[in-house]
Amino acid sequence: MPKLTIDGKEVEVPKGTRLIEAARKLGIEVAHYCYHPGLPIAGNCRMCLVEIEKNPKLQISCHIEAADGMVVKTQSALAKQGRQNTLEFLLLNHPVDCPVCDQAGECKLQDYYMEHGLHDPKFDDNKVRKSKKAFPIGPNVMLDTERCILCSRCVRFTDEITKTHEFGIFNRGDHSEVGLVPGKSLDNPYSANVVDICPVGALTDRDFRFKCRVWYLGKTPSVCTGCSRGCNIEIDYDRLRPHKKAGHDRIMRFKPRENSEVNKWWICDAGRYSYKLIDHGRLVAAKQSGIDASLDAALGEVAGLLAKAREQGRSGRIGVLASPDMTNEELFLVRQLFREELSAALAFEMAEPAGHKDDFLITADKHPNRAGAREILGTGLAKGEELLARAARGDLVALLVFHWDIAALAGADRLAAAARGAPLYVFATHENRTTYAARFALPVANFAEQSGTFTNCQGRVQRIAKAVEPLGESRPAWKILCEFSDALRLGWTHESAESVFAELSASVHAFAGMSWQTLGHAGATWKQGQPQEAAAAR
Amino acid sequence: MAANVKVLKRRELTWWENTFLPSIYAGLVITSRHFFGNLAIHISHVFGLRKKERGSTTYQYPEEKRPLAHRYRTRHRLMKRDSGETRCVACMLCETICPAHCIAIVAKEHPDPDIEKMPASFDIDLGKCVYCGFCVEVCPEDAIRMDTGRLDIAAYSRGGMILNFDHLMNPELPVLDPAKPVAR
Amino acid sequence: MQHERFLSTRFNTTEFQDLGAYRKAGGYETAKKAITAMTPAQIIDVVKASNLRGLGGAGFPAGMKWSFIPKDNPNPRYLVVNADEGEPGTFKDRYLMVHDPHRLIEGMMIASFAIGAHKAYIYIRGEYIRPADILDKAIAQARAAGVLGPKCLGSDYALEIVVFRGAGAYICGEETALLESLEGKKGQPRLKPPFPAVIGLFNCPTVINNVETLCCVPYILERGADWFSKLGAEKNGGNRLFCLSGHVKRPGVYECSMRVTLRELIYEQAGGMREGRTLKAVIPGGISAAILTANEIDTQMDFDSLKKAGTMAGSGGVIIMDDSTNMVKALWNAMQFFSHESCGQCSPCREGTGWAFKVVSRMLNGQGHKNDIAALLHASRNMMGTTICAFGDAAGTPGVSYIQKFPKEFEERCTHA
Amino acid sequence: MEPMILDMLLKAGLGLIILGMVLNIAGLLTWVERKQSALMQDRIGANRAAIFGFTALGLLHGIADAVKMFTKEDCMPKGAHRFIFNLAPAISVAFAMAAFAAIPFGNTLTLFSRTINLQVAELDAALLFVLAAMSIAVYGVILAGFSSNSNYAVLGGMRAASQMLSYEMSMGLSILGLVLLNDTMNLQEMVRAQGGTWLGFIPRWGVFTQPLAFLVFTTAVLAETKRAPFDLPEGESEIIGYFVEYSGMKFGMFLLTDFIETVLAACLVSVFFFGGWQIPGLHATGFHFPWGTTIPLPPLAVSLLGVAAMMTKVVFFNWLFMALRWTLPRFRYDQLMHLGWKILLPASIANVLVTAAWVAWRG
Repeated sequence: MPKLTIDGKEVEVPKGTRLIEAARKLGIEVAHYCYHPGLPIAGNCRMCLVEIEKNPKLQISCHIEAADGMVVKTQSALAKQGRQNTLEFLLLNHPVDCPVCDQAGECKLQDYYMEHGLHDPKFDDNKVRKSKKAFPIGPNVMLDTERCILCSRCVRFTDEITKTHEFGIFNRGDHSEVGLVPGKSLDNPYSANVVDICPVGALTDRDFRFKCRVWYLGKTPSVCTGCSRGCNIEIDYDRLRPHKKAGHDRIMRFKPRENSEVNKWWICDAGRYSYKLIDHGRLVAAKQSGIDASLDAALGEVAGLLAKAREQGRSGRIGVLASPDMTNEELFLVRQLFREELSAALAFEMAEPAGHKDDFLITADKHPNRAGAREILGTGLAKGEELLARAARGDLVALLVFHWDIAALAGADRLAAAARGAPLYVFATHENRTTYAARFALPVANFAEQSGTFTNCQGRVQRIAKAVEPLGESRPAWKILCEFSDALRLGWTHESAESVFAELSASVHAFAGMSWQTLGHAGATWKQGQPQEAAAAR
Repeated sequence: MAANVKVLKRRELTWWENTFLPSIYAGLVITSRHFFGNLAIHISHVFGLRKKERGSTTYQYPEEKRPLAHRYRTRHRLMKRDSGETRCVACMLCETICPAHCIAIVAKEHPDPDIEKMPASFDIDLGKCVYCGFCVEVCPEDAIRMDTGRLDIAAYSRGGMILNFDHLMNPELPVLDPAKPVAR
Repeated sequence: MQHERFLSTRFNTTEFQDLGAYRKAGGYETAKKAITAMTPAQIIDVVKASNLRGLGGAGFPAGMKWSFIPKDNPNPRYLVVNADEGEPGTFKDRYLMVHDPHRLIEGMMIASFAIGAHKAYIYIRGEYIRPADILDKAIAQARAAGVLGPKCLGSDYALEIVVFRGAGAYICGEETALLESLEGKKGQPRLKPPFPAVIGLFNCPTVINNVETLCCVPYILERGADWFSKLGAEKNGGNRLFCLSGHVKRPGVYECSMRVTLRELIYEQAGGMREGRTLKAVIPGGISAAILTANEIDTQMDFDSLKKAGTMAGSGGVIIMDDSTNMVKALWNAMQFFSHESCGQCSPCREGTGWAFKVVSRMLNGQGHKNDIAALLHASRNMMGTTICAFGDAAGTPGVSYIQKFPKEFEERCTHA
Repeated sequence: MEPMILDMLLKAGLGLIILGMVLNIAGLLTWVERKQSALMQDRIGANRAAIFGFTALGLLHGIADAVKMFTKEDCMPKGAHRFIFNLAPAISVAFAMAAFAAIPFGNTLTLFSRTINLQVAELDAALLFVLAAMSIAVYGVILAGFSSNSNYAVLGGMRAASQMLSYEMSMGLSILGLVLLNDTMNLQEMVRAQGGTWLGFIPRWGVFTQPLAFLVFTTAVLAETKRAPFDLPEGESEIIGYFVEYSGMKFGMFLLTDFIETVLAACLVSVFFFGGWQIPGLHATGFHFPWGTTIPLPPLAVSLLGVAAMMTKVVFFNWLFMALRWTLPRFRYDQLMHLGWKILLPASIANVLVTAAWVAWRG
C-alpha cells in the first residue's frame, strides 16, 4: 500500500491506484475530461496535470500510479498554469455556443473555465469548422462534433462497456472529429450513457433536447423501477417556476447515479426513458366502474367492508393481491394488516411472460421488489390466478388488487368473471382495463412521489425518495393501508415510510440491523443466513 | 473606537432674521419673478412673440414627447438576423436572471443546424417587468434590447400586459389589445 | 578529418541488392556466427559495449533497449524495424535499404536472435515504394535461400520478416504509434509506461530499432565493439549517416564519425555554401530540432554535444540555409508540416499546431498582430512536454528557436494592431 | 312697511350678489391656484378640460371638477355618525359664507334716490360677528374628524381645531387696536375711518396705523384658512387630514370652504388695513389731489369706483395668499404652536396695550 502526500495531506492507497483517484480519496478533485473511472485510461485530454516533486515536467494524474513517498501538488502555480494552458487549447476550436447547448450548466468546460479563470485567451483567429453541426446519430443521441474535445470517452464506452464499437475518431490534427463508424447507428440498449459521460455538449440527449435548462432542475436520488436490477438513478424534475405554465411534464429526465455494487455508472435506455410513465396515463381520481367518484367514499367502503368482514368472522374470505411493485414498507403493512390482523387470502405473484434480459444490467423480472415481497410475504403463497378463480366462484367477499393490470395478464374474461363474483377494488397508479372494470379504482402514488425502499435482485435494499407531489388525488399506498388500520382501530401510528421501515427491520430477519440512515443513498445488502423467515413462521 | 466628533455651531439669527419677514419677502420675489416672467412669455406667445422662449420646462406629453437618452430603458424588442429571423436562441439566460420572473421562453429546434435553437414562444409580462435591463445585459446574442422608445404601455387586463413573440419582433405594431380577455 | 566509412561504401552501386553478390562479399557470415556461436546475452553485451545509439532520433543506447525485454514473459517477442523515415530533411535509411538491403536483414537477424524474436517487421513508410519492393525481393531471396525461414542459415533458429507499408503518416515514425499502425489501428502514440519492451506489438515484448541502427550491428559483431566505439565520440559509438540538404554545393548523405563538427560537414564534406552566399542557419537533426545560427556550428555532431548546444541530433537530417532564406517562411513550412501531421490525440498538440500555423501564416502574409510573437511562443511552449509522445516537443521547438534566434525577422511582420 | 320690505328685498338681492360673487371667486380660485402655481414653477398647469376643443386656458377645469364631485360616489365610512358626518361640511361652508354678510363692499350707493349701504348686514358689532362666524367654522372641522369613525380623521380634526383656536386669539387681539383707534366695531365705519390722507399722500389705512397688527392678523388669518404654510390639518400629500373619509361634493364643500375663507381673509385684510373700498384721494365729490387738482365725479361713479377698489384689493390679496402658499414651506406643528402662542399672541397683546396707551394719552 503506497503512502503518498497530496497537497500536504497524506493518503494510503492500494497499489496501482492512479493519482487522480488517490486525490479523490482526499476530496481533491483534479480537473479532467478523458478520465472516467469506469473506462480505460486514454490520457489524451492532458487536463489533469499535477506537479510531482522531483519530476521536472507536469504529469497527468489519471495515468501516473501512486508510488510510495510521492509528493504531489495539485494546486501549485505550475500545475494550475499547466491546466489553464490545456484548457486554452481545448477551447481554441470549441464553438462556445453555450447559449444553444443543453450541456450548459453541467458542462465541464464551463466548470473548469470558472475554476482556472482563463480570462485572457490569446487565440484570436478563425476556428476550425468541423464538417457537420448537430445531427442525430441514433434514436436517443445527438452529436455535435464542433463541441467535441475528443476525449474519446464515448469511443471507449462503446468499445469496452457495450462492445458495440459504434464510435471512432476520424481525421488528424485539429480536423479530428468523433463520428460513427460508417454504416452504424448508435442504437445499442445503453446508448444514452454516452450523453452522461460526455464532459461537454458534443453528445446530448434527443429526448431532453431544449426541454429545460439544467439549472432549473431539482434532483432527487432514487431507484429505477424498470426491472429488478434496481439501478440507482437521479430523478431530475423541473422545479416549477411560478411564471411557467402548469400542466407540462414534471419529470425532465432520469440520470444514472453511481453505485459500484449495482449499476456502476450506467443505466439502460429503457430505464432512462421510463420517466415518461410518471406523468402520463395516470389514475388521478377515484373511479367507480370507470367513472369519476369520491375517493373518500371508496376508501370508506373498503374500510367498512374490512371491518364488517372481521366482525362477521369472514375476513379469511377477503382476497388481497399485493404486488412486487410495492415498496418493502407497503408490503410489510399488507402483511401486518391482511395476514396478521385479518388472515385474508394473500397473493402477490401472477404468471407473466418472461421479460427481455441481457448479461449486463437488464433483468428478466420487470418488477423492482420481487425479492422484498418474497422475503416479507413469503414464497409459499397462492398465485393471483387462484384468487381470481375464488372470486369468480363467489368464494370471496371482496378482492383487493394492488398495481396489477389483471386484464392484461389474465385476460379480460377472467377479470370480468372475478368482478362478477366479488366486488373488485383496484389500487393503481395508471388507468388501464382493470381499473375500468373495478367496482372502485383508487389512485395511488408512484415511486417518484413517495419514499420507501425496494429490494433488488441481489438482495440490496435501496431507498427511493419523493421527487414530486402525488398527482391528483393519489396518495402512497402505505398511507391508504394506514387509513384502513384506523378504521379497524389497530392503533398504528406510522407517520412516514421511515417509521414503517424501522418496524420492518425489527420484525423481518433479512432487514435486521438496517435503518433509514445506514441505507443512505447507496443501499445495503441484506443479511444472508436465515432467509424466508416469514415462510418458516407460517 | 472613539469617534471624532466635530461640533458645528449654527449661526445665531438676528432679531430681524428671526421674524422671517426678509426671507418670506425674498421667497416671494423669486416666485413672483417666475410668475410674472412666465406670464409675460405666455401672453407674448398669444401674440406670436418670443416664440423661442419656453414658458415652462414641462412637456405636454402626448403631443410633445420628451427626448429619451439613448440608454433609456423602454419596452423590449427582439433583434433580427439579416434574414429577418429572430436572433434569440432561447438560451433562457434572460429568463434565469430576470428578478421579476416576467420572461417565459419555450425553445424549439431551428431548421438551420448552425443556429440550432430558437424560441417556440417568448412572452414578457410587462405587468411584472421592473425594467432593470438585466435581460439585455445578460443576452449573449444581443437578441433582446430595451430601446424601442415606447413607454405607452397600458392594458385593460393583466393578460393584456403580456407581450408575445410577435409583439417583441415587431415593436412598431400596436400590441396592447384592449379587447384581450382578462383571463390568461 | 578522415572518416573510416562502412555503411555508405555500397551507396554507388545496386549490385548488393542481390543475395548472391552480398554473400560473395562475406554477407551473413556474421549472422551465422552470432546465431551459432554466441548467446543472446553475449550479443547484447557486445552491442552495449559498442556504445551503439538508436540512430532514428532519440539516441537511446540500443543494447540497453534489447536488454529490457523481460526474460520471464511467455508471450512471443517481436522485432520491429522503424523504416518510417518521415522526418523532413532525412533520407539516409532509403539509401541503406536500396543499396544494401541484406545488411538490414542481417542486422535484424542478429537483433531478433538477441532478443529471442522469431518474427520481425519492417515498417516502411508508404512513399518508399521502390525500397519496399527491393526489401520484399531481398527477403524473398533470403527466404528461398534458407537464410530466413524456419531454419535460418541452417541453424535451429527460425525467423520470418514481414515488410509492412505505412500509409504516409509522420506520426507512425513514433514507435508506439507505429505499433498501433502495425496492429491495424489508427496510428496514435500510446501512453507510456508500459514501454514497448514490456507491452508492445500485440501486447507482447517488442524491440523497435531504426534501419541504420540495425545496419550497424553486423559490423559491430564483425569488427568488435571496441573498434566501433572508438570510431565515434564518447558514449556515441560509430559513424552516422548525415543527410545534408539545403543551400550547400553538394547536398547528400555523408557518413561521418560522430565526432565530426557541423562546420566540417558543411564546409568540407558538402563543399561549402552555394556561390556568393553565406550561411545563415542550420537545423542539425531534422525539422524537429532547434535551429542554430552561423556562429554556433562548431559543435560536435554527437547526441550529447548537440543536446548541450540546445538542440538535438535527431535523425541526422542537416538542413542548411543561406542568407537568402526567409525564416518566417521556413517556420511556416515547418508549422504547416506539423499541423498537418499531428495525430489529434492530445489536446495541446492537436490544437496548438493548428494555432501556431495560423499565427505564422498571418505573419507570412504580413498580417501579423503586435502580440502574435507572444501568442506563438505561448502556443509553442505549452505544447512542449505536455503530450503523450514527443511530437509536442518537436512541434513546439521550431517556433521557440526560430523566434529566439531571428527575432527581428518576426518582429518586422507583426506590426498590425 | 313698504320701505322696510323694499330694504329687505334690496338687502336680500345684495346678499345674493355677494354670495354669487364670493362663490365664483372661490371657484375661480381653484383655477388660479393651479395656474398660478404652474407659472411660478415653470409649468403650464391645467389645460386639458375642453368643450368642443376650447380649453379656455384651463378654466373649464373648475366646471369639470364640479361635475366630477357631483357625480362621484358619496361614501360614508362604516360606523360614521351619519347626521354629523353630513352636517360638518355644511357648517364649514355656511359659516364661512355667513361672515361675508358683514363685509362692506363699497360705500353707500344712491340709486333712484334710495341710499343703499353696500354691506349686507349693517351690524354695529360686525367685527364680532365675523370672528364668531369664523370660529364656528372650527366646528365643521372638528365634527368632520369626529364623525368619520377614523383615527386619522380625528387626529386631523384635533390638529385643525387646536391650530384654529391658537390663531383666533391673536387674530381677535390684533384687531382690537383698530377698534380702539377707530372707536367702532362696524366694519363699514372702520373703512370710512380710513378715508383721507396724512400729508396728502399717505392714506390713513390701518396698515400704517397698526403695522404690527397687520402682520399678526395676516398671519393669523392665513392660519385660519388652513392653507399652506399652515396646512397641517389637511397635509395634502403627507399627513392625513380631517376630511380623509369624505368624498364627492361633501369633500368639495370642505375644499370650497378653504377658498371661501381665503376670499374672506382677503376681504378682511383689505377692510381692516387697506381701507376697504377707499381710494386715496377719492372723495365723495371726486378726486382731490394733494397739489390741488380735482376731478369731479358723480356720486354713482364714486361708489362704483369704491366697489372696484375693494375688488381689486381682494383680488390682490388672493394673489398674495396664493403666492405665499406656493412660496413657503409648511410649518412643523411645534413651530406652528410656537409662532401662535409665543410670538403672535404676545405681539398682539403688546400692540393692544400700546394702542390703548396711545388712545388714552391722546384723550
